[in-house]
Amino acid sequence: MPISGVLLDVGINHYLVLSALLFTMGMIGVLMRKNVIVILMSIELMLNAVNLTFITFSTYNANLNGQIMVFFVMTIAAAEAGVGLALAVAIYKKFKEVNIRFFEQLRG
Amino acid sequence: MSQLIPVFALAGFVIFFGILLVLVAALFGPKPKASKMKSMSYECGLVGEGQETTKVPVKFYLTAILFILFDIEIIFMYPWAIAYSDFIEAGQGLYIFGAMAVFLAIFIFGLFWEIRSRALEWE
Amino acid sequence: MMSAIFFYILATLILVFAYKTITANNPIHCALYLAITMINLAFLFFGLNAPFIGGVQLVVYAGAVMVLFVMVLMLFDLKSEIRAFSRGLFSGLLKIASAGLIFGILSNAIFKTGDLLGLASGGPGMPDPAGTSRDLAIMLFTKYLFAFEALGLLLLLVAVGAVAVSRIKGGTHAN
Amino acid sequence: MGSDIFEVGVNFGKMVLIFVMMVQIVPLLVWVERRGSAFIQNRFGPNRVGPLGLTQLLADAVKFIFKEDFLPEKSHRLVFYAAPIMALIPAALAFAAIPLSMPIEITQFEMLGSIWGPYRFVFQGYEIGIGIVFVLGVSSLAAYSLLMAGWASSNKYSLYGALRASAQTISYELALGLSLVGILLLFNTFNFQEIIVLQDKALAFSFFGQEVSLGWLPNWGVFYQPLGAIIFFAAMFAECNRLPFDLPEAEAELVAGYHTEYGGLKMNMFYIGEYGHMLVASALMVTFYFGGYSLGPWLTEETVNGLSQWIVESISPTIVYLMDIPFPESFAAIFEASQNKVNILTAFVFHGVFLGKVLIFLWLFVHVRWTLPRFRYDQLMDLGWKTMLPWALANTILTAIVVLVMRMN
Amino acid sequence: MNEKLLMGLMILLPFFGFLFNGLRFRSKDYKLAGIVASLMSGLTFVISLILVGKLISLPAAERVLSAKYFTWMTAGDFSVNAAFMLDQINAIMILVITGVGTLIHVFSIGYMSHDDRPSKYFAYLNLFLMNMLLLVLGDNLLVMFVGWEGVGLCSYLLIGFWFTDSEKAAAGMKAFITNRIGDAGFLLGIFLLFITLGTVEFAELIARAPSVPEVGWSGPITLACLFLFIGATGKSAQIPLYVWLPDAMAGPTPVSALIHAATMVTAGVYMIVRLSGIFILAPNVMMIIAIIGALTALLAATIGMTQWDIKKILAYSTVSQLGYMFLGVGVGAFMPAMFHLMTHAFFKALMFLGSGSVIHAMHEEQDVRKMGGLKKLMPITHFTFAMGWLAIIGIPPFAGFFSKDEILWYSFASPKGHWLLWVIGAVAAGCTAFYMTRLMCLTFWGQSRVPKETHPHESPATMWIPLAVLAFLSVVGGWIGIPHVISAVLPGHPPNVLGDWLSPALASVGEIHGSALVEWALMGISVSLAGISAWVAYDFYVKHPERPQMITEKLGSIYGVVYNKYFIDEIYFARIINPLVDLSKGLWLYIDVNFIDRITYVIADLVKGTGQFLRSLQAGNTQMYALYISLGIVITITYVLMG
Repeated sequence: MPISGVLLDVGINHYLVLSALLFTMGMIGVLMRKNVIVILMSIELMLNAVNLTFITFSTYNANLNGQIMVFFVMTIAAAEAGVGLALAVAIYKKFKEVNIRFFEQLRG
Repeated sequence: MSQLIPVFALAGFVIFFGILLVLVAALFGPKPKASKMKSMSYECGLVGEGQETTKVPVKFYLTAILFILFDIEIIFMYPWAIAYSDFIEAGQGLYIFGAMAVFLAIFIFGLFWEIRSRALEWE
Repeated sequence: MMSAIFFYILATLILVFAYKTITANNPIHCALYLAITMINLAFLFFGLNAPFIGGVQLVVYAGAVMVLFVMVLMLFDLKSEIRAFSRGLFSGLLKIASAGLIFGILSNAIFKTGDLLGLASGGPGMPDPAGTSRDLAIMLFTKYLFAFEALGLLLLLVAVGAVAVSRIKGGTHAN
Repeated sequence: MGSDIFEVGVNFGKMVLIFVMMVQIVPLLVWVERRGSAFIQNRFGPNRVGPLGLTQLLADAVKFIFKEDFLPEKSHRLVFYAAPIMALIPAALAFAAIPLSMPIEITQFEMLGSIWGPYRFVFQGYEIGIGIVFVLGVSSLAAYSLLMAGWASSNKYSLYGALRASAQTISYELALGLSLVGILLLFNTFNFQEIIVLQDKALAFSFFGQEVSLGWLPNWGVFYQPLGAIIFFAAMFAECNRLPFDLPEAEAELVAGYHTEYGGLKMNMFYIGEYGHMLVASALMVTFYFGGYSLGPWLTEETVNGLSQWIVESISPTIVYLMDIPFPESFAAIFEASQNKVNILTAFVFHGVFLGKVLIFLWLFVHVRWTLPRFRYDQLMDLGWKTMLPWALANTILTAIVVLVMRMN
Repeated sequence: MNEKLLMGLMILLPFFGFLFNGLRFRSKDYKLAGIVASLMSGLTFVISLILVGKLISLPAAERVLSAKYFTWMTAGDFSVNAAFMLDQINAIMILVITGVGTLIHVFSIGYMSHDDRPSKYFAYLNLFLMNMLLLVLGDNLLVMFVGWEGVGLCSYLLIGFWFTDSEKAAAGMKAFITNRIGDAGFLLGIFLLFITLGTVEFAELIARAPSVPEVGWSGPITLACLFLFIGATGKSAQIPLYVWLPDAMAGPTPVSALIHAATMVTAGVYMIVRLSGIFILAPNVMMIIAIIGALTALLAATIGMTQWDIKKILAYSTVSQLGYMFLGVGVGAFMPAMFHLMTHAFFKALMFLGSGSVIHAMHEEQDVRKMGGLKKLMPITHFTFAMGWLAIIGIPPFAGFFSKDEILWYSFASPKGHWLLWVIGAVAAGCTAFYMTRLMCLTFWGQSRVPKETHPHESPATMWIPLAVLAFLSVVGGWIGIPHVISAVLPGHPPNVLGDWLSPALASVGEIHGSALVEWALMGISVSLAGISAWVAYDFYVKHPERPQMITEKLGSIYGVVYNKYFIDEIYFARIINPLVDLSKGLWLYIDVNFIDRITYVIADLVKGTGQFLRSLQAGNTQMYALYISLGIVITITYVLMG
């Protein structure tokens, strides 16, 4: 018996508000945390919020485009995490800390 | 209703069971007085040297990054594999094969580049 | 009824752990909380009739990306941060205010338009969730083929870039 | 979970039973492991407590409960306690998604004065449409317990063990995931049940328009995917951190790896997780490549059904006759011969088949452990990235080409 | 293969060569660089052969191959396509460009073998080839303009190739700036044509132009043609903008051969021929063109008689020959102009390469007074150079004779011609014969004045094979355009292949009035004039080397004026550049310092103050940046929602 009609009867607005809350939390994390890696995690949180919105609309509109977008967003997020962490490691090697303010010293 | 709930229920049950076990161990276990030597990190009975935690090679994290990237590429193959026969039946077998062939070519190039650049070497 | 309860349980878990993620002092705790958030979101995706995406969320996010985060944090051997947040009282307030404004705008948009779409309660939903992963695949390889190949290339570039960046001379590669 | 109290109850009980089964396989396997190693190494092994030393494990379990609950200095308390609990989850969730036997159809029946049914119970914790992705996703969570344990212990050997273990796990996950693409190409579904049903036939395929049929062999995945099966099996060894891939606990280098600082029941929980993982591995191996609970032409459903029918019809009256207890009227139905009982019995017979296959693989795990030496760490990683991953790729491409050629027009 | 692909390849192959050599420009491997560049060039030659073959196979009336790639830009009703077209006119051009270009590439392998940066050189050469083809193939004025600018750039880069020598760098800059003046005129011409006719496509332009009413000197077509002609004087070194070309000889000699003799400088001629259908509508401009062409021919020829630098002599000769071509187009002799363009490409490239061979042999010595008697030491160079010499002074049956005489005949007999134009042309031809013979005498014949420490030697095969090919072409190249009068008396009556080929694509000025007798007479006069001056030169510089000295002393001031190139550069300096500089200085010292600077200081202080404040906002704090972004989003969305 496949999954069907599982959590749909709460209505679309619940999901959207949840997503907005998640997004805001991620944003606060990005804006306020000191640690670069935590900031990266907050970005992932924001991306997840967006994913949730995509999936919600995709489901309620019976349209698969949203799910594919989520698939792509996940890929990009993973790529971004890879590069971001590589940079964080480089920063750490130089300063022995991963505070965001060390990025001020990166001057081309 | 749904089959999601059992998954959730099982997860809850397992967590409950785990907490139970930990509690049981905490309740029934003897609690002798802790001594300094005993609560030190275990290093085969010798007195610990250096820091408790240690720097580990960057290699691990590089492996993890490469894993993520390849993992996603593999995940992309799953829907492809699922729809493969549908495409073949619709007479588009070569199209779907070619689509993945390009992707796989990139994948293989990446893999061999990593191997050649010695990013995967462990001493 | 049941589904509402379930939704609220999941939503509470998600929000609580998301909150912990952005406030915990120890970055490793942050990462672990975020992992739990991701797993719960995966379940929410299952509930939203997107089982394949939920599975991918588990494999990619919870299973790979967050493991990477945790690994890197352990690699750094960071102590708990005494001050987890950036300096500046005024700018801090401004930041919270701007986040609040964004949330206000978003919720305003949601409540204004959600009903207009006629989707506020219930809705058509997915016709046949069992078939979705197959339909998804067919769509991915027809309409989105170019994006798919481009992503393959992107991943290759990231791999090359990560290796290159990690070659930067530094201290910890000693052993 | 169900539409009425009976279905909910049965489903929940079923789930608990499956979990308990997973937990209980641990002492059994430990016993097999110890006796087996003794057998291979020409010694006795545990043989004092109970027949063949079987109750040794019970004694051990009791002993574990009364061990000291030790918490090392400088450790992170919350994570330290959460790690063993985390170790249980992946294996349990994954195992519950694998079908252990065929679904049971229950027709309407009367009990406690009301009519129940009809029902269809799947012989597994829950059925998920995208079973394979779900199982992969859940088992990829296993890395967390290792990392958490290793880090929370504040012990450098633990941390090394954890990092090694998780690096190894994720490295082999690639080969594992890729080897499954072959299976997906063949069966075109994520659903375990459908995969098993597709394998429950005589071996037959079309070859350039020619129908080839080998009626005496079952339609198992291993006949189509020998290379994939080998890669999957080897990767599974690494995923479970079993010899010859048990580097995380290489005693000579790392004491006991990530659970160095754990003792008593908490360490036992890691063991449960690990053996649970082995169980899942064997079950997946059986499901993907060896027909799951089915035996194809060797033991068809009709045969078993007929057998069950005979047993039920001949035994039920005997029981009623022998017991001769004045049951309340409402319970009488339990002992009457009915199609439901036949179905249940059939399912359990196939469950026995499944268990038999799984046990063979579990024995293989044990046998290999006491046969092969351990790899060096660089060899291990080289094998994963430079040998198995390319071979799995080759297998995928080959399968795709063959499927394309065979299924075209 | 379709023509779209082929024409695209013609552009892309040299571009690939440019990339290949340009990306490894530090390499000293001149063989690899040269072989790749020559290969690309040779492949384009093969492609142009194929294309011309396709063109020939079409019926004469519709010999056009066109290829549209994409819409380049659209703005309102203005729309330009990136499109190519090939017809009879540019078929000749692409053959000449790629053919001569390939030979010069091959020659360069030997010539540049001792250079520091051969890869860079070949990269520029290929880039030039690409731009030249773009110029020639473009089916509208804008694509042509891209090529036009591109060849200017390459010319600049190659003149200043040895930029460490400040004089050479300055020569490059002079060429560039002079060209800019012309290009400004060209652009104005394009704008005017577009405003008047609403299109920039050649075919459309020519089709629509006749419908525009034309009034005397101030009609739009006349003005446009005038502007276009200014552009042509810049690129093709005509009065008054010819001054850059002699200085451009600072570049490597093969470059002089390719760019400043055979191809780029003829772009102006090509452009006018391409737009002949429009120029024909502006008779006044035609007259100006003819006069300027004739004057340039004479002026440059007289300067050429007095120069001592072998390359300078050839440069003035080029200017003079270009003058002939403009004289030709000015009197409506479009076919002869194209004909002369082609033959000139052969013999002038040959002579430049020959001079390059001599310079190479003389260890970078360019002064003819230090040469002489090289005939024995460099027999092949001498022989091929002599072919070029005979061709340029117009001795039948060499190539130059037919084309030059055809132009002279038109200048006399065409409805737009005038006997005075013919006289100037004939005198210039005489001068040409004089200075060319003088060059031959001083370089190859007579006594050797070579300094003892230099040991001239014959050049390697990569250098003399192109010479031989070009010499062959200089001899036979004229035979495809034999005029009627001559072919009438020749056995078999060879047809005027070129004339028949070109005539459908060109505008006509009407019937030429004049009898065969007059034509024969004029021909005889000009040939004998050339012969006499050649003999005089031989007499002066070989038989009696002391005589030139005497004559120069006798002529005194006139000789000085000519020797100093009529003081044109000095006049430019005194009358144009210096007043401009003075004016600028005045503006700077009074208006700028006292007035404009004040304003800017105030503004600057304001900006500085603001910057002081804004600087604190972007101290590199990434999170603050994120905050600004989010605030920006808030404001934008609020604005959108409210608005």
